[in-house]
Amino acid sequence: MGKFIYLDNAATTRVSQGVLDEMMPYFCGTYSNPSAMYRFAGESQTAVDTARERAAAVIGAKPEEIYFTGSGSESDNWAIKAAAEAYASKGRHIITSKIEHHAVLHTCGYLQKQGLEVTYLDVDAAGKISLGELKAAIRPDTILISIMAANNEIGTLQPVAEIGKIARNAGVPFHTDAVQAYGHIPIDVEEMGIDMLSASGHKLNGPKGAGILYIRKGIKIRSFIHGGAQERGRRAGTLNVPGIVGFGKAAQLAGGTMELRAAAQIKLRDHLIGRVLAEIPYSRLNGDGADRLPNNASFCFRFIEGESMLILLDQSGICASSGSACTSGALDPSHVLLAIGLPHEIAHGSLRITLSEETTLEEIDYVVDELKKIVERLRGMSPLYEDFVKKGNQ
Amino acid sequence: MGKFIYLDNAATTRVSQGVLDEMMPYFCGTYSNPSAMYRFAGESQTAVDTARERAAAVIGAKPEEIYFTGSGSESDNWAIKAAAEAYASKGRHIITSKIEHHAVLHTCGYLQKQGLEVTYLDVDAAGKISLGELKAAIRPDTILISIMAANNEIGTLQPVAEIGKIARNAGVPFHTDAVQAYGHIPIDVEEMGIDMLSASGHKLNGPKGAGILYIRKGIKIRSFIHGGAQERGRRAGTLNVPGIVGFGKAAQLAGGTMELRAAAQIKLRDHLIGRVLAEIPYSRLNGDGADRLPNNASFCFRFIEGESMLILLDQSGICASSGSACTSGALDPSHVLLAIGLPHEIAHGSLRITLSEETTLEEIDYVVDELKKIVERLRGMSPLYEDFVKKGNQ
Amino acid sequence: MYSEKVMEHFNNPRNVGELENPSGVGTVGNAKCGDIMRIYFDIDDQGVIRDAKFKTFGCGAAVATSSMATELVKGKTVQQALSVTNKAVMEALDGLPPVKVHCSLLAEEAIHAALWDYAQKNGIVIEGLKKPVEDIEEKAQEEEY
Amino acid sequence: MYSEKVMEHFNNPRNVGELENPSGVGTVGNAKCGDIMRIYFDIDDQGVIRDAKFKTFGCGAAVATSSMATELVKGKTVQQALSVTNKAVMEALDGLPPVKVHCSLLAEEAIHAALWDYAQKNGIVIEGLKKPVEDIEEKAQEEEY
Ligand SMILES: Cc1ncc(COP(=O)(O)O)c(C=O)c1O
Ligand SMILES: Cc1ncc(COP(=O)(O)O)c(C=O)c1O
Repeated sequence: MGKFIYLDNAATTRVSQGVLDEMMPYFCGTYSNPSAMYRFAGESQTAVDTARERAAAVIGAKPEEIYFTGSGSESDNWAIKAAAEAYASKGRHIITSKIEHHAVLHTCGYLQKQGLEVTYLDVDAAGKISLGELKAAIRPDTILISIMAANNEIGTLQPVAEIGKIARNAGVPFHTDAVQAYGHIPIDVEEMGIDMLSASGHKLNGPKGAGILYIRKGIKIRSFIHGGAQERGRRAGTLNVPGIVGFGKAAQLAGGTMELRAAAQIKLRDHLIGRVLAEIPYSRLNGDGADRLPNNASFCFRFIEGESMLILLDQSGICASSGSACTSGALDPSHVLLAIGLPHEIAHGSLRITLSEETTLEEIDYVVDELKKIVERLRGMSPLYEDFVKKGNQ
Repeated sequence: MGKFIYLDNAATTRVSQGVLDEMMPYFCGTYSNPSAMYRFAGESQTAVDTARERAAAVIGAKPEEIYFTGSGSESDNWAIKAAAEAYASKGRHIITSKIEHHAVLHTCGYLQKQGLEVTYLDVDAAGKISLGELKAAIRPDTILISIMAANNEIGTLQPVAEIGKIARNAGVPFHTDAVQAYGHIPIDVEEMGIDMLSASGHKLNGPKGAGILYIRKGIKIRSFIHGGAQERGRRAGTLNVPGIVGFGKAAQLAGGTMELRAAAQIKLRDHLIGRVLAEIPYSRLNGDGADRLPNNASFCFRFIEGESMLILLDQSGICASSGSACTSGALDPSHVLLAIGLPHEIAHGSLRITLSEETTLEEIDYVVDELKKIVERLRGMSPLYEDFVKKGNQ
Repeated sequence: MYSEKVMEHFNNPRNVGELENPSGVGTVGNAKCGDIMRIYFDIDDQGVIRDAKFKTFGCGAAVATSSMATELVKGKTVQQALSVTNKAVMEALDGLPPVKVHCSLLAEEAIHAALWDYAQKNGIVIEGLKKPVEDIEEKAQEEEY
Repeated sequence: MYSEKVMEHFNNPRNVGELENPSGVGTVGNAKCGDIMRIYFDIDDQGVIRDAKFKTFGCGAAVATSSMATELVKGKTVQQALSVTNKAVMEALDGLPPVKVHCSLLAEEAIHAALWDYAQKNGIVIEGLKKPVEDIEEKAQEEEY
C-alpha cells in the first residue's frame, strides 16, 4: 500500500516535530522532579511554568488556574466528581447534554448511582442544545452545568458564551469539555464565563497522557487524585514534565496558527462535504453546516454499515473512523447520532473524517473517489439496499 | 560547577536511552489511537500488548491483569477508592500503615471523611509493621489491606508475603503500593498473595506520567476514571502509547538486571552507610539495616536541618533529598520519621540518598567527604549544637 | 483485529448476490444491532444445496461469516447443512474477536431461517430444525465497573 | 526557589557566632517547626547596637533572614532596631517564597527577644517592645482540598 492518508485527527494526532523537540531534553537530560530542592529541579520547574503560561494563554486564563492532568478523561472526571462533592451542601443536581463524550456521560451515570440527579439536555437535529431548555432545567439545587464546547463525532459547536451567561446569572458553575475545541477554535474563559475547562494534549499535535483542567480562581473544588502537594495540592503525582512541556508547546503552536489553520481546513472540509453530498446518493452530513469544528466532516450513508466502510477505506490507505474511536467495537451505534434523531440503521452507517494541518486537496479528492466506490460496493451486498430498490426507491 | 551527582533516584530517575529509543517511534510515527479500526492502529495495539506482557512479567502477573494508569498516585487512588466502593456492602473498614506514601494516606483520609474507618498500623523503630497487630486489626467488615512493599523515605521493606497470607486467610483483598519496589526487588503476586499492586514508570528509568495498577482477576473493582472503553472498560482515556511502551521497556530492563543491579547497589549503599555512621558523629541510619531497598540510604544528623544540607550539597554538585520530594516545602517533618519514633528536631535533620544504576564508588566517597564538611559547618551555626556542647555532650 | 482468513473473505466475499427463485430464503438480525443477513438457497430434489447466495448489512465479521457460511453449506444436504454451526464457521475463519462472535451466530441462524423457509414452502419437516428467531438480540453483557 | 540575595546570605552568612557577655540574647522558634534562631547583641551605653551575632537551626531562608537581620540592626539604636520588621528583612533579601515568610517573622521576633533580654537585664523599658512569644507556631493554613 503506497498511500497513507490519516484522517482521524479527532481520535488522536501526530506529535508535531516542534513539540517533540521541545520535549526531548526532559527525558534523559533535565529529568528531575520539579519539586526537589536542588537547582537541577529548578530547570524542570521553569519548563513547567512556561508550559503553564502557554496553556493558559490559549484560553485567556491565568497560569495559576491551569492544572495538569493525565488525560482529557481525567479532567472531565475530576471537574464533575469534585464539583459534585464540593457543592454537595448546595444540591445534588447536574445538567449536561445527551451528546457529551463518555468521559462526561459515564461520570454522570456514576454519580446518578450515588444519588445525584442528572438532566441530560436534548439536542436538535444539528446537535445543538436549546438555551431555553437549559434555563428551564436549572433548579435551586443545580450545582454544575457541563456542556461540551465541540462535539467529537459530529463537530457541532455549542453556544458556549450564551451558556456561560446563563450559568453565571443562575450562579451555577459551568464546566466545558473542550477536548476537541481547545486550540482549534477561539475560546476565552473570561468572555465566555467558563469556570472549568478540560483539554487533552494529543488532540492538538501534543503528547498523549497530558491534559489540563482549567479551574477558575474561587471555584470550590476538591482533589480527585489525592497524595503529594503537586499542582498546589490539588492533583497529586510526580509531574509528567515532558508531557507538560509538550502540552505547552502544542498549545502555543495551535494557538498561534489557529486562524490560518481553521480557514484552510474549512475550505477543504467544505469541499469534501460538497463533493460527498453531490456525488454519493443517500448520504447526509451530520451536525451543523456552519457551526462546526473546522476539521470535522461527519456523514451517514444509508444501507451500509460503518465498520465495513472503514476496513475498505483502510485498504485504500485511508484512516478514518465511524462514531468515536472509544466506542468502536461496541454494538450500539453512536449515542450522538441517535440523539440528533437518526434511526439506528442510518446511524450505523456513519463515517467521520477529521483533517489535520497537513491534509491536502489531492488527498480529499482521492478520499471521495475511493469512498464512492466503497459505498457502491457495500450497497451491492446490502439486503437493505436490495429491499429499498425493490420497493421502488421510496 | 563541574560535578553533577544525582542521588535522588527515589524521587525520580533518568529515562534510560534504551527506554527512550523504544518510545520514540510512537510520537510522530506510529501515533495512532490503538482502539481504531485501521491497520495503522493495530501497530500501536501490538506495542501496547507487548508492554503489558513486559509489565506483567516482572511480578508474575497475567498481562490482562495489568491496567495502565497515568501515575503511581492514580494507581493508589484507584485501588483504594474503587475497592471501598466495590466492597461497600461488605464493610467500611480499611487497614493501612502510618508510613504509607501520601497517595495512600491522603486517599484514606478522604475516605474517612466519607465515613469509612481506617486503622493506621504503627511501625517499629526500623519501620516495619507488626504482623500480630495486622491480624488483630482485621475485622469482619475489613474490606482492604493496603501496605506498601517498600518505603520511599527510609527504604524499609515490609513482609509482603506474610501480609498476603494473612489477608488471604482472612478473605480480605490486599493492595500494595510497590512504586519503590517494582523492578527493584523481587515481587511475585502469586507467591505473595497480592491482589492489587501500584507501580510508576519514572521510578525505574521509565517515563513520567505512566503507571500501572495490577488487579488480580476476580477482584471486584470499579472504574476510577470513567469514560471510553479502554483498558477493558476499567480505565478511560486514550492510551498514552509512548508512555506505556516506555513503561514496558523499563520494566523489562529493570526486571532483567535486577539481581546484579541490586548486588552492586547494596555494596555501594553499605559503604556509604558505613562511612557516614563512622565518620560523622551524632548521625543515625533510618530504616532497617538489612531489609531495605538496595539503593536507599536514609540518615538523620542531629542539631541541623535538612534543607540547609540539601542546598549545600547542591552547591557541591550533589542532588539529594530530605524526606520525600513531594512534601518538601512543608513545615512538618516527614510523617515516616515521626512514625519510627524520632523526635521532631532529629527528624528535621534527615537526608535521603538514593542511588542509580550508574552511581560509582568515587561519587559515594565524594559525597561523604562533602557531607562531613557540610554537617560540621551547619553545626557550627546551630544553637542546638551550641547548647549541646555547653551542656557537656550528654 | 481480524484473522487473515476473515479479511480475505471480507475482501473477496464468496456468493454475494440474490437468487431469482430461491428454494428458500432467510433474513435474520436487525438494523438496530447493525447486522442483517439474508441467505438464499437453491436446493435440488435430492435435498442438496446446489447454490447459495447472501446479502449482508454489517461489519467485516458479518460479511466474512456470511461468505464462509454459504461456502460451507454449498453441496451439502439439508441435513448436513444443519450441522454447520457458528463454531464451524468461526473455526473455518481461524476465529473471531470476542465482540464479533455474535456474527457467527447470526450466520448459523441465517442458514436455519433459509432452511425453514424451504421446509415451509415444501411442506416438509427437517429433523432438528426449529423455527428461527428473527431477532438475535445481544444479551446485555454489561459488567459492573 | 530562593532569590540570589537569599542564596548569597545563606552561603556567606554574616555575623554567625556567639558573644561572650552579650548585652542581650534572645532565642525564638522551636525544633518542632524546624527553625530556631538565637541572636546576641552587644549594646553600648548610648543604646547603640555595636555588634550582633546569631546562631540558627533551620532552612536556607532561616539562615539568610538571621544573617540579614543582624546586618540591618548593627550600628542602629535600640529604638531604630525595633523598626527592622520582617518586611524590611524580606525586602532586603529581594523577597522570600510564600512558604518561607515565617522565617522573616522569626527573625523579627529574635531581635525583639534579644532587646527584651537587654531591657530586662538593665531594668529599662523600650517603648513599643512587647514581651516576645517564644513559640511562633504556624497557623494551620490548611486549604480544603
Ligand atoms: C511509595 C510511593 N507511592 C506512590 C508514589 C507516587 O507516584 P507518582 O509520583 O508516580 O504518582 C511515590 C512517588 O512519588 C512513592 O514513592
Ligand atoms: C470531547 C472529548 N472529551 C473527552 C475526550 C477524552 O480525552 P482523552 O482520550 O485524552 O482522555 C475526548 C477524546 O477522546 C473527546 O473527544
